[in-house]
Amino acid sequence: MSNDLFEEDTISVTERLAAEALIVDVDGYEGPLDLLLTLGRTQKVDLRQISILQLAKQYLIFVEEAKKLRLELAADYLVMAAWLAFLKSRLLLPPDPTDEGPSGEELAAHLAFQLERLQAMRDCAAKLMARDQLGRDFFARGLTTDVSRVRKVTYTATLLDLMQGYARIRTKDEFRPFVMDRDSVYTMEEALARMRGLMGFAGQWADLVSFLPEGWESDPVKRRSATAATFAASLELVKEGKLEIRQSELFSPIELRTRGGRDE
Amino acid sequence: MSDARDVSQEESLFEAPPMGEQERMVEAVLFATADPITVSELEARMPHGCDAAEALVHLRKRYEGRGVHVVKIGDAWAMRTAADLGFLMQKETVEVRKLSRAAIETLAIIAYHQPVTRAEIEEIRGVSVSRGTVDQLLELEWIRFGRRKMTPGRPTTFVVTQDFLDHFGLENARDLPGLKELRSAGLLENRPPPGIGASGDVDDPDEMEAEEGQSELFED
Amino acid sequence: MSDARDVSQEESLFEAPPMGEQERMVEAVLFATADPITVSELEARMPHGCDAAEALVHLRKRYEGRGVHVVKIGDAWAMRTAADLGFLMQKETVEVRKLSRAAIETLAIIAYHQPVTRAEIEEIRGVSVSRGTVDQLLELEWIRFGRRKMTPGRPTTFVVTQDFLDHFGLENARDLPGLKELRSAGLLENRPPPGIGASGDVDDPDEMEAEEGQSELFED
Repeated sequence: MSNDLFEEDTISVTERLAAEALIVDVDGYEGPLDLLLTLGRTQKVDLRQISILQLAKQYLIFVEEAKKLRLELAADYLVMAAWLAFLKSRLLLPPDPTDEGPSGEELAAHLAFQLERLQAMRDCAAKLMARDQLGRDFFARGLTTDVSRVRKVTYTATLLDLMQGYARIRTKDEFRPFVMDRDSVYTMEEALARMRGLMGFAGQWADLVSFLPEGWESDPVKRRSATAATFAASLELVKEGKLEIRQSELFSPIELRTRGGRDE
Repeated sequence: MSDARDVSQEESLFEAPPMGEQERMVEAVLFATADPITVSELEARMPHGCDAAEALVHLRKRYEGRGVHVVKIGDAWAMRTAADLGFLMQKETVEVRKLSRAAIETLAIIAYHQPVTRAEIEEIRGVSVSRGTVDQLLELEWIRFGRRKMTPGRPTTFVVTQDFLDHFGLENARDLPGLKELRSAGLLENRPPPGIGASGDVDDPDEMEAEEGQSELFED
Repeated sequence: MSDARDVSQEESLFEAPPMGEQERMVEAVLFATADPITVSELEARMPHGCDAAEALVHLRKRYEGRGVHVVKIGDAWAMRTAADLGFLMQKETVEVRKLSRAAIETLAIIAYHQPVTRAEIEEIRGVSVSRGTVDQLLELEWIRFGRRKMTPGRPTTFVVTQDFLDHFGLENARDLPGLKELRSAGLLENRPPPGIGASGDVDDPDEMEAEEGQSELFED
């Protein structure tokens, strides 16, 4: 690459013509690397020995020509042109010892690597497509129907599906705006009314559970609601000074008795 | 294609390939083609001067007792897997599919209201019942035709079968849970407005019939 | 796998069929299926205790030099006609959609550099990869998404598929033509441009993983 530094900044007429000819089908290029690769071929050398400086010049000429012809070049072609112009100056000027960036040679070497790699991939692609291919050169079994998987379809539904299906039909006309369902809700007012009636019988300590209304003990939802309401009502009655309430320890039964009841 | 044949005819100046090679060719063609192929079709593909019939004799012999046989079908030839190995091919996949919503609903109506006519089913579902749905249920043998109704037109009715009961683990169609049970089990998404629930169902003449047949279901 | 086989051998109350019979079975199944089939799939179809891998070795040998070959594709097996007899099959030739130059190059880059990210493909080609190109290769099922890279943004990678290997008659991605030469020439390295991450070659986890991925391919 160091030879490039001393090369004359001239390009032969034929090369110039070739570069101009390329301009006509700028659309035919798959990006700046592809263009560089094509330009590189005019050097007729192994890509490892390619003169990047010369290549950069060719590319810049190409871009200049394209501008003259008012061809719109995609931005990445122009970015590459700017970068190559920078590279060219790096390669031509003696290295600045204070500059910490990569040297022109390093940059040029990387570009050469990229070109070589792209060319290698092109060759690989060609080799790949030249291989014997399935359905063109070699073939799979033509008749595969006797491979059949016997597919037996059975249908299933559960009892739940059936019941939900039925429920869906039987209730579809019963749509109503959402309201809180109160079937399973036992209010504190109800509990309070009930407790007031029962209070007189609670002379001795009795479990809160025994005050739950009938029919609310088995269903867990109802039971929970009734227990909460009864407990709240009990507290209300304690506040009124009509009931006493106690719980011996955590989670043990809550017990109630009428105020002034006798200890056992 | 025709070009290729012309070329191969030109090449007939040379001798036909050796029989072993011809056998390979016949083998490859029989393998790759979907349809049985005649001797003349084989020869049309092979280089000029080939004797496909003889190659077939050799090939057939070569595959004797193998997992694949060379068989003659009419006046054409094909390769087929040996009949005794058919079981390897029949990978039976039983695909279990969920019954469609329409089918489930129709089935449910038949189960709860049997014997029920198609018109009654449609009235309850509020949409027409497709033939496919009923056919599917008949095919599954979950429903069957019941006795005709003594109403004008003498429409045929549907009832559920023993298979239905077996599948759903029911001893009797009357074991089906009633609406109230469904409701208390949380199976009903929409609950009836308070008040309507109890008497509403009964207003429905349809429901009357159900009540008649299945009054036990709705008891608490 | 080998564990499973050991267990099944212990469990088999009945003796497995003789190897000749197993070979016939493998032959029949491979013959009948167009898609490559793995050893475990074969064994799943065969009677208990069969050793499909061994049967395949015998079968492959038996078909050597025939018009039809037993070929290995990745970790699966299939029967394919010999490539030199393709000329007989013009009728069967499927007209493959012509791939664009971009698609062919992208495919080659994925095959040789896999697992490779879109950005890496673009870096190699020096141009952005259009969505259509990738879509076309995905649609052909020649490439698929590989695991994500452990780099910022966790970009997804592309790798080639079994269909790719099957289509191009490759037993393995290692068999790609010229792969070793490219590798020794350093042309499969993902070399960052100078000045960008001077130590990138070593520290870049991306690079590390790419090397790792490739090395798997080159193991023998």
